Amino acid sequence: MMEQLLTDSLNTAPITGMVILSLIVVMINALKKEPLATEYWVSLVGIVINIGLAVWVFPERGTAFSGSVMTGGYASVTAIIFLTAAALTIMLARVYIDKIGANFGEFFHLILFVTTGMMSFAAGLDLLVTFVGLELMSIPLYVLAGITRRNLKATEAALKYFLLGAFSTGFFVYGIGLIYGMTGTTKILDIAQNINAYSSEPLFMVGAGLMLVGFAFKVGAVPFHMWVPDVYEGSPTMVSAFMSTGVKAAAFSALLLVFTATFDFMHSSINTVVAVLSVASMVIGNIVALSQKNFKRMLAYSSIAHAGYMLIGITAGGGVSIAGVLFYLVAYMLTNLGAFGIASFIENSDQTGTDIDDFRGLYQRHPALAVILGVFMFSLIGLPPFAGFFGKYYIFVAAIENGYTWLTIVGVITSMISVYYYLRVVVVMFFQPEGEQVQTARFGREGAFALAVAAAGVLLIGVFPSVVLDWVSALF
Amino acid sequence: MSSELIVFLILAAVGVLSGILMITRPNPVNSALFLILNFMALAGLYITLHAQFVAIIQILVYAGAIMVLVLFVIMLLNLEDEEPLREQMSKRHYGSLLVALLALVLIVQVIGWNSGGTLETMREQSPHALRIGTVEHIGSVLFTEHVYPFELTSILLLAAIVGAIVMAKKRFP
Amino acid sequence: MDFTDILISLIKIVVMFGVVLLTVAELVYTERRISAFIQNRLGPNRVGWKGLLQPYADVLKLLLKEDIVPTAANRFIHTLAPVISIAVAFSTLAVVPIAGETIRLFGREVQMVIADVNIGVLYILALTSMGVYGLTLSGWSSNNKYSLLGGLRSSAQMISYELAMGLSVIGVIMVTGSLRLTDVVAHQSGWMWNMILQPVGFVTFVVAAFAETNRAPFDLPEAEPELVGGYHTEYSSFKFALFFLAEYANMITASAVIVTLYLGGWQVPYLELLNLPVGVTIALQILAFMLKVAFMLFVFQWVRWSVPRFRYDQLMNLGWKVMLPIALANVIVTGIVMLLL
Amino acid sequence: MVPIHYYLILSAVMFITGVVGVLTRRNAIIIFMCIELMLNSVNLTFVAFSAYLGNETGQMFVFFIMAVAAAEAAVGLAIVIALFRNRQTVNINDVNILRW
Repeated sequence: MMEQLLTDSLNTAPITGMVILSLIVVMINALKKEPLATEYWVSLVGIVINIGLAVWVFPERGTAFSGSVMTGGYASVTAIIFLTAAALTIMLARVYIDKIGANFGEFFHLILFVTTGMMSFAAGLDLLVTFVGLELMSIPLYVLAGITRRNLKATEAALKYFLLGAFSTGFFVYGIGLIYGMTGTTKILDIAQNINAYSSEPLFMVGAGLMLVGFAFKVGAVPFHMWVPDVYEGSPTMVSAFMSTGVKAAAFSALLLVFTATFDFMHSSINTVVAVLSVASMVIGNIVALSQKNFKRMLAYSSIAHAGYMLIGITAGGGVSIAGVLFYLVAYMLTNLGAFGIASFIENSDQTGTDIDDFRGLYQRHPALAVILGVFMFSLIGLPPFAGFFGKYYIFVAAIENGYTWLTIVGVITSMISVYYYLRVVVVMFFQPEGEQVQTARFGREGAFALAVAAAGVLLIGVFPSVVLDWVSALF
Repeated sequence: MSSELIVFLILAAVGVLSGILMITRPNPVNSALFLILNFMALAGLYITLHAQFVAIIQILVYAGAIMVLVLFVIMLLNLEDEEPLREQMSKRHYGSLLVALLALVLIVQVIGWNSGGTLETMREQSPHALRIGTVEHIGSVLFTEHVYPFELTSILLLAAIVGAIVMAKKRFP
Repeated sequence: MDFTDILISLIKIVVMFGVVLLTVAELVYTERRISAFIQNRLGPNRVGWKGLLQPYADVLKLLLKEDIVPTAANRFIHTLAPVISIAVAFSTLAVVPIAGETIRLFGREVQMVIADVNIGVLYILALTSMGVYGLTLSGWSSNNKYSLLGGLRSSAQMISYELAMGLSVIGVIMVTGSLRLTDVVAHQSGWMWNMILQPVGFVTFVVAAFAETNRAPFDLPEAEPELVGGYHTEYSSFKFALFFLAEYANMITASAVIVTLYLGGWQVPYLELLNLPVGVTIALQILAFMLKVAFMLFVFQWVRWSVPRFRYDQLMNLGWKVMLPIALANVIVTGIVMLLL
Repeated sequence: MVPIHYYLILSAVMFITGVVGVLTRRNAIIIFMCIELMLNSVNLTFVAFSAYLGNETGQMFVFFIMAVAAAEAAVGLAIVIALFRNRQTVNINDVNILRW
């Protein structure tokens, strides 16, 4: 019994490690008076160690804790994605949280808790674990969204995110309830074995649909997207960055695990629903983004659109598109963290100054930042040789192979629309004169390093896409 | 009608009525009280399903802790009545009501007239129902088969404590 | 469940009610006499022999007063609140066993407990957590700022101390291995009272019980120097009498629960060695139970008139920073000791 | 015996009551209570299935939902208090700096 527990804990080492790390950081914060440096360094080093652990347990493919969690393989890959996002977030946020007055240890605790939740969410083979992981991811995020408590926008964003998030949780668990009732189990693998028998049950399909609502809410797909712009705009910028990359990655990883990899809803009605969600997200996200004046809000609509692209991969199904979606997640994570990071550098201390007009003349003031942001914008459009191009490419290829050519066409057309608003940022940065109120970017050494890592990642993945693709394709 | 059915119908009526009253009362405290009544009715329903441990925990956690917290906050903020629902009804509200009614009809149809499916095999409670509701059985399963989500929940509660303090503490840097 | 069962349950309930009501009356009397003794006064000594009938005179006076409901009050909740308080106070006693042997009544073996449920400990905790509503709602419905403050204080206080209370009880459950109160008492035969096995848990439980019954030094919800009368400022006549009754009934309930969980309940050490007839055994057990409860009641009154009231922040600090960690540590230590033994 | 359909329909009715409440009410705390009602109706579904299937996983799930609801209550009410300190209101119609 004890040996079994120990083996299982070792096989799920990244998650166990994150739990221990978050407890250590909470204790450090509780035991000492003045905040900052220690928590930051302990969190960062701990996350890096956990990335190492995730690589270490990669070969241990299987399940642990009586089939509740997945170990190794897919779980390791997703864990590395989330941990990288967390590490880059806290590095980019080092100076930022000081600027906006959220510089207390709890910021790091909450980021660590969220990361733990993401990893469990994406590795849960029992819907029970999926659910608890989802909540462990969401609840600290509600707080992070409003961590600058005296800022009106931030508290409003927190309230909206909380109310709508809890609302969607209700649908999610109701779906699980109906699935449990029809199958008598919550273990995903057991359900997957008899999936053909179950999918003729109307209540089972209703349950799956309700779960899909919960997932669609978390990834921010239309028509469950209404929280995304408000929350991304209102929350502290680096929190929005973490939401748009980490949370989206976690939700998509779990969606892949539950729906594509195991339930295999190919050619079922659920698939049509996902396709509709995907088209709606691409169209509405890209078109509304055209008229946005605020950079964060624009990125919010862009993230809705990108959720649409990734949903194409979910619709197509099969190993190729899973690899494509994972690739897309890595590319999008690096790009978007960088873009939000630059916005956080030039932001004012009262969390204003992220309008697109505030980027005017950035090239004159900080040429390096402007060039890097340009790289990110091109990657978001999906131009070669940047990472975003291959993300879209693999997903579109997988869709065409599975007979979803029309989805690909919609995807390409909406990508063309998106060129306008991404390029507008580039034009404003490079060709428009500075405004009267010049904001100096503040980022510090860690921020510069993290930004360099993100930019280098975007370029390297763009030039050598096969490295990442081989890595994720090895899973299937 | 069997006595079980009568008990069920009474509890169900209390549950539904208190739910409807909960969402229509303008005063938040009245709403909270009807919600507590609803929780009591649910606890009764759990007893009819032989889930005694769930029933008592329902009262202990929901009625005894969560709702006290909600009432505490309502009183602390000294919230006033919302304007009556009738006066603030807009098209959007009627729309949502319509959608909800439609969903209800759909669900009732799926559940009620879905003959031949798995549901048809569930005419009666399982003979195991009495055994699985006890504290002993639930405890042993919780700490063996479901130990992982259990430990994860403890982290979740810690995160919630940290989060609540961050948001609500008065003097904070 | 036939008619005889119902009849037996009814008899038990009626007897319990009668005993508790009588005890409450005399409890008020002893409280006043003890306070007088501690403060070097005489106390009530005119109505009846040594003033024993004083509480009845008081009740009569209360009932003859006018029942006032403030105009701005929420009439329904204002009436409901004292009813909740009293109902909770009485129904907790339903699971407390008062003797170990069974007696024959109408041809059945009757246990000396109203309802021997297998989750008795949880039942007590659940009802305790319900008790807070009486106070909170009375405070809110009176539409009076002092009442509201009293109600707010009571809800915060009772939630805070419920945690310590529940965690202390877990120690007892771990030692006993059952949630059934008859098992808890049966397990404490001889001198193996839980007070000796669980000394830390006993202390935290008693302190939490003081807070849960809103008795001094934790009587902040009705602290008269600051809040006029706290949550029952706007109550008069019969409703006030109900609150009064509920407070003392709560004391009796708390004492009975403490005795059951920690002081061996009806256990009289080594009674079984004497081979007494069943009737005498039962009588002795009930007597032992009542004496233990009476002792606890005396402790309640003794503390009230000896220890000054806490300040509100002290109360919260005590609850969260002292009681909760101690109770948690108690659970862990109990677990480790049980693992090693 | 009561067939399981009755329990399921009851829980669906209560769930939709909660949904309607969330969509129509404007007081943040009442919306939160409506969400609690939704979660509770889900609990009823789980317990009913658990009893009729003779399988304990459903009741297990209920405990986790309760723990999650408690955590949500703590965090949510803290957020409401923080908002109230800034705006002196919890009416979500008045909370409109960001477009809703």
